Amino acid sequence: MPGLEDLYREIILDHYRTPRNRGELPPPAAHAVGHNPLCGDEIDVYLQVDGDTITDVKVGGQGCSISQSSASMMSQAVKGRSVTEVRALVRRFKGMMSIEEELPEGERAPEVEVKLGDLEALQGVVKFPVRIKCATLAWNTLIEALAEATSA
Amino acid sequence: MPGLEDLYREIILDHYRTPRNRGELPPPAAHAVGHNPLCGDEIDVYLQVDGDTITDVKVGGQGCSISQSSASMMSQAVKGRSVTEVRALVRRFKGMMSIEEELPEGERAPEVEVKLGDLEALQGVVKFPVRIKCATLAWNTLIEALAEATSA
Amino acid sequence: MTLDVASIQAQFPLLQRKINGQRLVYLDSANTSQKPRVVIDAMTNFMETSYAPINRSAYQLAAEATEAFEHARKAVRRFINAPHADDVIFTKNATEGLNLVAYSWGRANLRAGDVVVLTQMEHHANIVPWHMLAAERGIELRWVPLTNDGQLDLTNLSSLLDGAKAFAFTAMSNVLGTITPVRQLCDAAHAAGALAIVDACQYVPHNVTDVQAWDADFVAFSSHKMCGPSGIGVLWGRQALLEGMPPFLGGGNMIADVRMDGFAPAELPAKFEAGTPPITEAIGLHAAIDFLEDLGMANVRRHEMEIATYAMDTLNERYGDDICLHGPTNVEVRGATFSFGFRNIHPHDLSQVLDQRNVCLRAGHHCVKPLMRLLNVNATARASFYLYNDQHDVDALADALDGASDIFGL
Amino acid sequence: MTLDVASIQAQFPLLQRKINGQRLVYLDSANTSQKPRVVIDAMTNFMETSYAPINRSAYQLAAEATEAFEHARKAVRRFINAPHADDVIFTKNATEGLNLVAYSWGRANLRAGDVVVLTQMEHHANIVPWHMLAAERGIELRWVPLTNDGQLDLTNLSSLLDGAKAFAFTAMSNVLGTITPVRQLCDAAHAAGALAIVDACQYVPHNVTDVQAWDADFVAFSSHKMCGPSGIGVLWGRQALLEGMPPFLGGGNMIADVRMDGFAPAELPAKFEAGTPPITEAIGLHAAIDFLEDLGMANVRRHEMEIATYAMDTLNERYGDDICLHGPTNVEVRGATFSFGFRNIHPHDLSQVLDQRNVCLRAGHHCVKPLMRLLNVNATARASFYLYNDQHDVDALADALDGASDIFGL
Ligand SMILES: Cc1ncc(COP(=O)(O)O)c(C=O)c1O
Ligand SMILES: Cc1ncc(COP(=O)(O)O)c(C=O)c1O
Repeated sequence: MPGLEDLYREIILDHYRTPRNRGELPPPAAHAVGHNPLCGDEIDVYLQVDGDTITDVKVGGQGCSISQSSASMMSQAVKGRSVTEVRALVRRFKGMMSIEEELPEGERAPEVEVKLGDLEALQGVVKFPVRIKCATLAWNTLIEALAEATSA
Repeated sequence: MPGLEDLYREIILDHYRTPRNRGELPPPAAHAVGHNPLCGDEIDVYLQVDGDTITDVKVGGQGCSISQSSASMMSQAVKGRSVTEVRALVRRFKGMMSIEEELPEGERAPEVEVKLGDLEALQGVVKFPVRIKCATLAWNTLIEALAEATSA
Repeated sequence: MTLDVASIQAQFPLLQRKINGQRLVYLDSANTSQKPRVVIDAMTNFMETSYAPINRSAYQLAAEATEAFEHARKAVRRFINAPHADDVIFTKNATEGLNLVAYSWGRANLRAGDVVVLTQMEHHANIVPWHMLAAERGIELRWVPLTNDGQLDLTNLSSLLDGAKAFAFTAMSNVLGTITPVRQLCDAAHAAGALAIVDACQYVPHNVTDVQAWDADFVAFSSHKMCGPSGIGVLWGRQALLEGMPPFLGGGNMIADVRMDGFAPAELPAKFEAGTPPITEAIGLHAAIDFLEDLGMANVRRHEMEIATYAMDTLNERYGDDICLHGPTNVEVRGATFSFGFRNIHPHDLSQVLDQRNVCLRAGHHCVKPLMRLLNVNATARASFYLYNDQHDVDALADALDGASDIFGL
Repeated sequence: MTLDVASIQAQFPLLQRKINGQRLVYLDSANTSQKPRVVIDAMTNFMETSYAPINRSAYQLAAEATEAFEHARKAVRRFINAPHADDVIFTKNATEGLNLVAYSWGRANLRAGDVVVLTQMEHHANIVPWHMLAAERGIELRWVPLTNDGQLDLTNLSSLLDGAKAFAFTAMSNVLGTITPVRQLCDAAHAAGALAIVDACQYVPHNVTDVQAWDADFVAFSSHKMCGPSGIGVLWGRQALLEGMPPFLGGGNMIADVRMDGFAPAELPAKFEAGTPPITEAIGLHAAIDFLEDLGMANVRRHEMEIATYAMDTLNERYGDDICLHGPTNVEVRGATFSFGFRNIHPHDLSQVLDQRNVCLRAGHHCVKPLMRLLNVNATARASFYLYNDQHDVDALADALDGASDIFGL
């Protein structure tokens, strides 16, 4: 069994103690809520998309250190990025969590270079399969908010 | 495991090959149908009750040697008997099959002397628990027919 | 023979049992199959070292158990070539699977006058749920008739399917042994705009199963007939359908959220798996699938065609008109399950006498009473052969039949 | 202590497991319990020597298996002091039992505007089936509130029950550990003309159960929480009620007759046991009941009161305000299940850190989200003690909590 130091890296605990971009955005910002049915955690993602750019993002809700720090780092990583870049980032992050994203028949993922940066600290989570859902909660909620923002 | 000779006594096979009181009785005779859900056997019992006496009985349907011979012997045993005697007979027969009849709260079985006669040949069935349902099928159907006859 | 039956038998502890010094001739696998050592050991071992809650707790032991449970689901997916593991729902048996479809899909989609088509060889598990819906909703049931040799008579299939919402049929009859043309039936259902619901209870244990090649919409089967434990079954469904359906049983695990004023269901497969699942049983089913895959399902099928051929030849040769074997004679369209009548001896008596020689077979209506009425019998005797049976077992049956005549003096 | 825990532990193979050289401290029995050797052996032995179909075939092996299965039913009857064995229905788990009541009794008896009363400490298994009925039928749900120390607040019970058709409540909360006054609640239900439906999932494993002394109408519980196997549960019901109810799942075994135009259900218990039942699992449950009866359920209860007292004393002494134990403090009205908060550490993180010391407990909403909202938390950590736990396990938990603070630097 891997040690806890693989999971609770300093940077993760830092984001947990001091979450970035916490708060809400008023409409017309997109908003989605994600539940982790396993542990009851909830995350709110608010997304302001102007043209192709995510100009602002806020995170609400509560959860464990992994889900909260993942949400916090996610908010930093997507702010100011283009929608295409963010989608690529989601794929990369999920890949790191060893989740294969299924693409609609025939479609291929566009080749966009994105760096995970701080988010790499979360790769220890993959050794604790139960916590993968904690780490991906914010990201799944992000996808929903993105869908809302781009469909409007 | 008990031998088959305990089950297939000569008298049983005789009733199976040459069933007594086969046929139907027209209304107003009482009529009940019994199913053995296990094997699909069906038995029809027709009962003519005049006053307190079972003046006629007929048996229809089809089934295995045990259910058919039990029905045949049952028909012989109840014909001409009083309803009270027949109820006692049912209890004795079920007792032989090690089935405890449940009486309504507070009620006691009336003490009526009845002999099983030929029916004793069926006691070997008790060693083959699966066949008990075959042996009692006709009797359960008799009770239903009796209920119909005495409620009218 | 294709399979090395002696070595297979040696892997089934129960088949080693002797009663009155005689070996057991188990010919009731269409009812329920025996369990190989590897399945029993997998369950024992799991309970001794790895048993823990599924999907609920975060500690290592529970994470391992959850992973083992989900591996079982993946093994099922692979075994029936389902597109996604999440569409494999663990039920308690095939019956629950078919009821789930009738309750959840049926109640959400069927109204008075809607038509569901069944066949005249369906098991009660694929009849009664529809009867219940008919009584409750006033749907109409239509029945595909049978040919004289016990196959589906498809002459009027398209008019039967005309306007139907669902076609629910067995992939193999548990009485006649008939294997139905599943792909063709699914295509016909779809051409009529109906869903294809396949009762694969008697098929999956004996054949290579490919739900995508079938193009089926729902497929139900039970673990206990395929060398796996009792207490678990599978319903596979097309993802879009499962996602569109309301939940069936409500409770833990199947929810995303519960409030005092309502609830939101979880994603697949949890949505249809309320409460604590059959945990140890899933581990056992996985072991059974591994066991079957090691033998190779194509080999199992070939073996059973050999046994079926040998059984028909032997019984017909020895008993001619005294024996009446129901179902098709062509082994291409039948499995090794034989219902039969023998010299007017009631099946119940027959089975009793055969049991005296340790030949175990079922006598009764086999949960297909409508078909029994068609065959104009109350009951049949049924010998069903599986991967651990061989010619000796056929011979033992044939020998034991001899003895049956004596006692009834026929 | 009342029980000789060392010798009991020795009978549970999994509890012998060492991870990283440390023994396992299993505190998740309210989720699912571990299995003693006798249960594992009974199942193994049955599969090796006696496995056969139930209720369907006539040969000796099948007759023996059927008898063993029915003996298990009789053991359950005795264990809960039910009046008749035939009213003991084997389900797949407690969840199915509660759904059976909601689907069969509920759909036959409840109309728009009818009232069902629940409590605010119900498990999702005793909420969601009623939510589904509420959405489908427009019945009204009312909720018995809780007192500050996590007991039922019965102040307004009779007005809540006024006009109600059913009162469905837990005999013991899986989160708070609260034991409810079941007899009093049944009486109150009956006085209002309502049925009393008892979720006894957390009660039967830990206490002497007497459904007649309760005067309950329905009682549901699961084998896997009482040292028995997964894949089987029990619904007991009052005979007259069960007899009056329509069937739930349709299929084999539950019918007296099936025709192409309808069916007639079988007698109890078969009527509610469609399809092949959990055969081996019933044998395992029987062994679990024998095991529990040997220990004596009154002793189990006494032992758990001792453990509960010791746990409250130890944790409060060592951690004071840093730990928040939910539920009653009086061991007369609680079992040995404790939900708690610790120093603002999220339960999920807490459980992860405790797991590092092999202390296995559950973190989450425990399938009682409405109660979580009341407690104003998303999740709690929960330590649940059973007959194989003793003071050392309490101490191990307390020690491990120490380590949790370090990592989060709190
Ligand atoms: C109080 C209570 N009711 C019902 C259930 C449901 O039991 P199961 O999951 O075995 O169906 C549980 C256990 O999870 C429980 O604790
Ligand atoms: C064709 C068929 N369908 C359905 C079933 C029901 O399976 P189970 O009893 O395992 O639910 C059976 C077995 O009895 C069967 O043979």
